[in-house]
Amino acid sequence: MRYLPASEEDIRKMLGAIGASSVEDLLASIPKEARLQKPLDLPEAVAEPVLRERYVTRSVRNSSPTCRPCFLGAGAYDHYSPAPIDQLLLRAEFFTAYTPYQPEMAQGTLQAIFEFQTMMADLTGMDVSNASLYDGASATAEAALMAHRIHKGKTVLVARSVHPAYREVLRTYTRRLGFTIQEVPFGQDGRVDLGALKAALSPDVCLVLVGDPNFFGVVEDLQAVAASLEGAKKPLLGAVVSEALSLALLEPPGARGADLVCGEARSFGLSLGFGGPYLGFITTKQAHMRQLPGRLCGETVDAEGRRGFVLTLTTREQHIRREKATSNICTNEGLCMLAATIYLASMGRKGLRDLAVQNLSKAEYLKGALKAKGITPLFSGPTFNEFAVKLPVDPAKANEAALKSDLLGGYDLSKGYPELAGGCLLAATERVSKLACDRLAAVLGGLS
Amino acid sequence: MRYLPASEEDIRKMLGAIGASSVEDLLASIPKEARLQKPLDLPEAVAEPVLRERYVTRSVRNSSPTCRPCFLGAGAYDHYSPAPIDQLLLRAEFFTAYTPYQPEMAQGTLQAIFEFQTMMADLTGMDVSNASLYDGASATAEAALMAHRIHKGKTVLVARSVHPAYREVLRTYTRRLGFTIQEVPFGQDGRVDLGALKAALSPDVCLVLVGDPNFFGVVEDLQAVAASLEGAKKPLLGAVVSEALSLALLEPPGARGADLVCGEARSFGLSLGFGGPYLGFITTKQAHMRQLPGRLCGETVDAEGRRGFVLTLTTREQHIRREKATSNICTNEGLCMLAATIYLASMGRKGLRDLAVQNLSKAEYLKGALKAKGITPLFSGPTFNEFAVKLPVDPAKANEAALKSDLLGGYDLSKGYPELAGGCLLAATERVSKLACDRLAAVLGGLS
Amino acid sequence: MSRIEEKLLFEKDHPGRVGASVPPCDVPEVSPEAAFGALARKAPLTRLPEMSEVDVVRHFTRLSTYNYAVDMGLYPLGSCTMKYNPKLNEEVARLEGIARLHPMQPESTVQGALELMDTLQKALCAISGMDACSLQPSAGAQGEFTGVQLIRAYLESQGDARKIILIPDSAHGTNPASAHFSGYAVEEVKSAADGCIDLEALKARMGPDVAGIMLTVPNTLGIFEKNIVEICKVIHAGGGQVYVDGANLNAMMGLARPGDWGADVMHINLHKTFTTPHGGGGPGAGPVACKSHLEPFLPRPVIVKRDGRYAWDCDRPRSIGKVHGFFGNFLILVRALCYIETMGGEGLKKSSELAVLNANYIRARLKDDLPLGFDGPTLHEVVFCDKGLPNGITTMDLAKRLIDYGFHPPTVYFPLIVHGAIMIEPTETEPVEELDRFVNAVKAILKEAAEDPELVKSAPHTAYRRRLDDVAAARNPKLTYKP
Amino acid sequence: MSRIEEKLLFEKDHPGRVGASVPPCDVPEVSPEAAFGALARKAPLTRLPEMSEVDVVRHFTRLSTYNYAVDMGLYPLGSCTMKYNPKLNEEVARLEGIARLHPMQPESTVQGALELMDTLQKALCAISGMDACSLQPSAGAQGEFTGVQLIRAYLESQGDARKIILIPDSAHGTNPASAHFSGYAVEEVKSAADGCIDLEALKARMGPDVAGIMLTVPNTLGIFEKNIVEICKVIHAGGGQVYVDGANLNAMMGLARPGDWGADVMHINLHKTFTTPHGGGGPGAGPVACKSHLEPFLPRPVIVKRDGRYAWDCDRPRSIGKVHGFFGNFLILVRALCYIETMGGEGLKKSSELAVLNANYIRARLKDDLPLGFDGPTLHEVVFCDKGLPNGITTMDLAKRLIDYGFHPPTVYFPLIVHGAIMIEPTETEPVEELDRFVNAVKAILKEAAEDPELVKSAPHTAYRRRLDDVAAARNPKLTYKP
Ligand SMILES: Cc1ncc(COP(=O)(O)O)c(C=O)c1O
Ligand SMILES: Cc1ncc(COP(=O)(O)O)c(C=O)c1O
Repeated sequence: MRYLPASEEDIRKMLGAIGASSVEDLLASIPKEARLQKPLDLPEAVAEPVLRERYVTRSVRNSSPTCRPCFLGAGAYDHYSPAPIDQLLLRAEFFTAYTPYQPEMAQGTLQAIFEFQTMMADLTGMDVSNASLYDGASATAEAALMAHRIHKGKTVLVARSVHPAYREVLRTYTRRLGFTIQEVPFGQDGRVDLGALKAALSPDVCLVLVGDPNFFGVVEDLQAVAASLEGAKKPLLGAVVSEALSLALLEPPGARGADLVCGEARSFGLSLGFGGPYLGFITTKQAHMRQLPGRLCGETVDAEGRRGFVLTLTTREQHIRREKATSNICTNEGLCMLAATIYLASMGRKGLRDLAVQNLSKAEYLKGALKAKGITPLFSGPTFNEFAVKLPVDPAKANEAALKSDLLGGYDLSKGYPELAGGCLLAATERVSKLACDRLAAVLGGLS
Repeated sequence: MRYLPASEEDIRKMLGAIGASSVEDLLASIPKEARLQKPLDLPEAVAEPVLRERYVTRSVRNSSPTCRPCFLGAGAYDHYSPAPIDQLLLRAEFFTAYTPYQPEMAQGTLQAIFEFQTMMADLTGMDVSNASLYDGASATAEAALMAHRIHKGKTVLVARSVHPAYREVLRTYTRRLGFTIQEVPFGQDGRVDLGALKAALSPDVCLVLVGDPNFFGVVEDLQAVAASLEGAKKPLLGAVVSEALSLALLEPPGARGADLVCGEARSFGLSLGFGGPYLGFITTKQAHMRQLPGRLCGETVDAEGRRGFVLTLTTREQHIRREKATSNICTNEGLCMLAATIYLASMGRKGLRDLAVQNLSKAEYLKGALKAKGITPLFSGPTFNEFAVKLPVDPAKANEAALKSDLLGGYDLSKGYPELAGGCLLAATERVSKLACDRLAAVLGGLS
Repeated sequence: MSRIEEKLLFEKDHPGRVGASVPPCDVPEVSPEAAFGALARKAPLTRLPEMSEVDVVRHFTRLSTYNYAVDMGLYPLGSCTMKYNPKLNEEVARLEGIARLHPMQPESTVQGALELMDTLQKALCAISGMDACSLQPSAGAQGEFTGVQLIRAYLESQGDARKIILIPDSAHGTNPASAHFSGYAVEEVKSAADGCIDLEALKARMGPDVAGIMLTVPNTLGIFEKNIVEICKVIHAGGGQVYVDGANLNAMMGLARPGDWGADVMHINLHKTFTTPHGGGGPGAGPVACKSHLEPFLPRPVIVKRDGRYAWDCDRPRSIGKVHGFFGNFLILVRALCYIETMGGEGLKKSSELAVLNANYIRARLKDDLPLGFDGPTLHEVVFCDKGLPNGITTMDLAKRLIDYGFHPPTVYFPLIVHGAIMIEPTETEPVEELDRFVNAVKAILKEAAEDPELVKSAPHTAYRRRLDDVAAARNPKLTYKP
Repeated sequence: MSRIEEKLLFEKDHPGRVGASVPPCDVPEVSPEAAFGALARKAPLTRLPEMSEVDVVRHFTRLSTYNYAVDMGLYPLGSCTMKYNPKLNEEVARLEGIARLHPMQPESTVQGALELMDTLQKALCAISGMDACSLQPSAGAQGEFTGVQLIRAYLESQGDARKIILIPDSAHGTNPASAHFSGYAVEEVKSAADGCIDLEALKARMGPDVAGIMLTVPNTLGIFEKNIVEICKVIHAGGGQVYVDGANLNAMMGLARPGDWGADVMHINLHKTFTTPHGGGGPGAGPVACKSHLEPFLPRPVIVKRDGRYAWDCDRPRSIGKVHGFFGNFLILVRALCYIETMGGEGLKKSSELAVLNANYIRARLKDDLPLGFDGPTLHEVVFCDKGLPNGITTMDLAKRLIDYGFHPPTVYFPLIVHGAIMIEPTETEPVEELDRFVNAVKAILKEAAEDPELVKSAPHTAYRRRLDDVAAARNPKLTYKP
């Protein structure tokens, strides 16, 4: 077996050095009653050439957005990942290393983390960032736990317009911890209903979570939300970003009253990957640094006084603080973080902005094309690269029709929002052409 | 433009340092009448995401053996390349370096060449190997030039059963040099006709070239060929190997009377690549070492006495000897050589033999399956993984039928051998299944 | 040809350079000001550098040369199972129809992906002896959290609101943290002198307040929990549930299965046992496998097969809910399945046997040089302690000096119950020569420690950086670049 | 963390290990003895090592760390155009329907590949100002050979059997070698004091025995052949043909075209001007472009379009024949086209302008430190000489010391007409900071040469190996491993 270097001869020699007569001897500490007495119920080993063909077969049984323009967003946006990224990720020095526990032989990884933290803090208008969390959903949940540590309250107000899956993970993470998760409805404009929000406030509210843009693609007026929170025992305001590219065009949440930003940075150079691995993150103000979950990289010097980087503030973490840690996370999304760092360095401030403008423009074009066919937005608030519309037929049916025209249609809003039956969420990134938008408008406009 | 780092500001500063007022100034040495006065007639720059899609489109307009079992050989055999090879080739340290002119910073490349030379010499039963030539065809031509330098004669006898393209390149390379290239016919067994060979011998014959296996897949009796060459001014015997995998199962040409082996080692880990880049080589006996074309790597020591490697015997080469060099080659097939080295190290002596046995077995199975349908071999000589048959219909027609059944049929022998009209060359490697062989036999057996 | 000192991206920011190409826009351009009014960005993006593609490629290529990695040699981090990451996995995970699927595509367009996930779930059940599996957790810790949630949901569904989880003192920090975030109080169980759990003490402690136990088997000393079957019985008899931390599954594939012992739920680290790359810290995947009584509570959605077609079932009223935004780290799952299919059942068993052999070989070759943390027989890893290191040399010094010898150091100072722990897990993918090279390096360092202690204390000497000052970093944290 | 000393494969041979998997055989096994009788292999394969996959991966990963490469920094090998190799090219060259085509597949199944080749041919014609193109030659030298063959075939078809090719003394060694292997006698043309050809001398020499001239433009000094148009006229008037060695095309894309000057044929190094990777020595591609009078002689087959479909035309009775077993280095051609399509015409022009700017920047910054080989204005490269190096320091010493500063040295001792030539071609893909870093290194070394010459003479000090003994290697050649 090509992954197992030990030859029969090696095994014999090693057993000799150990003083054992067989490998079975070495397993004697496993009590008989705990031993498996039969072979594993798994197929036989498959040779490499045959197995590769099997995956090609599996692959062609799927249909990727390469062949079909993709109007699906809903937390996963079809962006292009420049070619250098994957080839750099595959450098064995990055790819087959682990968490930089020994900083002297992991400065490559550490410097990249430091760069990532710096860029994410800058993009979100915050002071500090962690080195990644699993994904946008768990980052949102971790933000709640973090806010509780800071504020002590146990109620979280979450806008109903936050990504449904994020809200669900938030509930899973907090359900057994005595938290109250209360949803705040949205208005006609798709934005959080400020009246309802104010009404829901209490001294126990540690965090208010608002999507930015929210699940409907609508950009919230964070400043107004922040203003409505003023008062004693003011909760933290958390902006949930599931389309990180929007950060290029929006005044950063940190400058609009948010105390923390949590979310998903997959748009920065990662493939759609059927949902994972993605790239969760939290950024926040300096004051809350020590309550951040996840790894942090900090600058220091070596014995010769040269700049270097280490994992720092590790007393927040489970391996030191155990049950009192700020999170249980250990393995994070290191390589995804590296991809995002390479992506952001490649795009630069101008490239990222140009790309974001293009996303905005495509979505506005699609909006217009649909309007011309009588299909209008569900909400009046401004949107970035995604928006909700009301379809004349069941969105599932509409998607079938789109698929027949080789288009991946939108997200059926009734799945998360029964009150929005007939609503459909459509995203338009730089990868859908004008022609594809026109084709989609024709398909959807022709239904009834 | 992402490949051009100079910003407008850089350009201004650099011009300042140079003391020029514009880039145009720097071009002043190109006389006006030599300057191009209009834009290049080329399409505009294409953005990366768009261009990648264009290549996907080009790619799907072809149909690769991934989806269609391939019975085509004719000098290019469909073998599997284990996954580590390409990922190691892509290591920038190998991929983006050049010829190891500065050995102290190219020991990686040099050690690999030394390993390649050693393995090729071993496989062919020779003492020395060069570090690659362009491909099997040009290696065959270079072998003729080399034999002439050794023997002084100017006539080359080449078996008509040597790959037609190799023979053509041989002619191209020697046509203007006063060589006589004379073909030696094949017999009923597909082997070189020894009587005709003996009849063609003369003191001017510097080289006899025999395919091993030859273009019809037939294994020659090199020893008998060698025996027939005995006598005064004995020519060199060169074995032309276009399916290097056969070396694993055949007594090496060096042990069967050959003085040199030239050919193609693409089967060792390179992709089919629509014909290139491939991997030419020549191996020979120690005595002829200084007449080898191409780069050679030799062992030496560094200033501290440690083993190291350098390009050596460079006085054979064009950059030193100019028109008196053993060849004009400069850039060779370095990365292909590295792929072959990794491949051979991965397969090992047992793996390579097992694979070769499997190739032999598949081809013999296909022979049997065709015989059962009344399709018989053209020649009686033993074959490795390829053999010629007589088809009941025009092979081009037969291939169309095969294609309809999603099979890539064989090579129409009438293309190179008008005398073999109706003949078809079929290869069977480890990548065609028994089922595919049966399907091909059914298709071909069903024609008339 | 020393390593090139590469500055930070922000120090390389070079306005006017472009590192990627944005396609021309084929629709009318909309300005952010027009779209967003006052919400449009005014703040400059100070820290997004402008660089050309070659600048970017060189930056990260140079950074990479400061790292050590499995592809360069032994990386014996105990508890991390730093196996070789097969290259085939990388090829298949990059196929267009695998890498580029949108998670919300219609089921009809992702049948290959769903079949793949279903096949992996079944394989993990076969390996663990469990009945059902969820692929959602993104790593081991999230798997633990998910598993403990299953226990809690199950117990609560039985009307049983126990509040305590028992965890041995040798456990990894994620265990108490995961139990804590599930709302449980953690009670530490002291290890006995043989490194195992004291069965009698456990029996005495088990009671109606205990929801269950989290056990790592073999434990973090590499010792198989000798009374595991009995322990399961004791916990079950007391009304609790047994969680197994599968981080050390590499010791026992095909040899022993938690499901057979009576364990109720476990997580499996695909980035350890199943060769998916560690990626400088992740991403991994931590699927959870459980017995059928816990299945109704698994994260939703789950894969079902209806009329020969795969589908997502979201209608899972007793589910603990989602733990991932979508379905888990799919591209990691692909790699793990590719590995399992490469190995087959026999191959996996052989892997575990050889992992045990390799660890015991190191143990045998070093046991006269370094004292063991605990004496008993060990499986896939071995833990030494710092007792007897001469001249004030610490475990950390030894670790840093190993860097000079071209090795990644072992895990150090964990498990906490071993003084100055040196925890070595070679894995089965290490050839014996590499183990010998490592053993000889340790022996050479111990000699240096006796004869030239300063050399060891001031290590590393040949890395890109000398020893880095953690204390200064934590005292005055600089987490982002400031010029 | 110094570099790990990796042995030779043969020293790592470990019988019983397996590094690749051969699928099980689904047909009856045939033994070689049964098939081949006495011809079956009896000799053992002594030098095919048995290693596991991890052994192989580590072996070559470790070897790679001994190399320097473009992705790590400036690689200013003059005449080699060591540009950045775009990563996109690598992605597209690996698409299944591009990388895995059999060269003999029916034309109907390779339309995409043929379209691609046709598009590249047209692009190269546009860039060179020529009428036709063959993609067969595998590298520059084979392109030269092909081009000279075209000239010879053409002249012979006119009944004109001239025997001499003129080649300047500054030419690359491949030029005389290629002319020689085309059966021509080579006559060297001395360069004038300005580095160019002496037009009057050429006029005097041109005669009915001269088949043509091979010129590199700009020449290997980086100097544009100022009388090129006149030279073409002189040669043509004398009945000869003009060959242009396109190795230096990177100086003039979109700026000047050999076809416009009157040149008849040229080769183009795709691995130089068109960014295909150098791969540690190759593979490259050296397409030949020519005027229409030479087209009938191009290597066969040629691509034609019939009824909207691409096809191979083999019926080319006047062709010089094939120079490649199939159609050329297709996967290199793919990369080159991808680059051309990325850049567009304007982008290519800009590239050449910046290549010239970069070279002139280095020239300006070093001209007070190192004397120029020739004084005239230069384009994309600059050649210094060793005059005035202090304390017996040679060009080679300077080169080796640059290694310690983290650079690949320039081309040295070529062109032959410059004493101790130091030939620097930075290319346009180098950022100015990298040029500055290089210039500063050269200045620092010159200072060392004056103050501490031994340091320079004994360089390199920090590479994987100290200076290697070429002489010993050649005196007693060891070309294969012997234990
Ligand atoms: C014993 C043990 N349990 C749990 C974990 C946590 O796994 P992960 O890092 O995948 O979250 C680890 C990680 O090192 C471990 O060693
Ligand atoms: C001026 C010149 N001509 C020709 C060649 C030969 O090209 P190739 O190495 O591609 O055969 C070179 C290669 O360095 C060169 O510099």
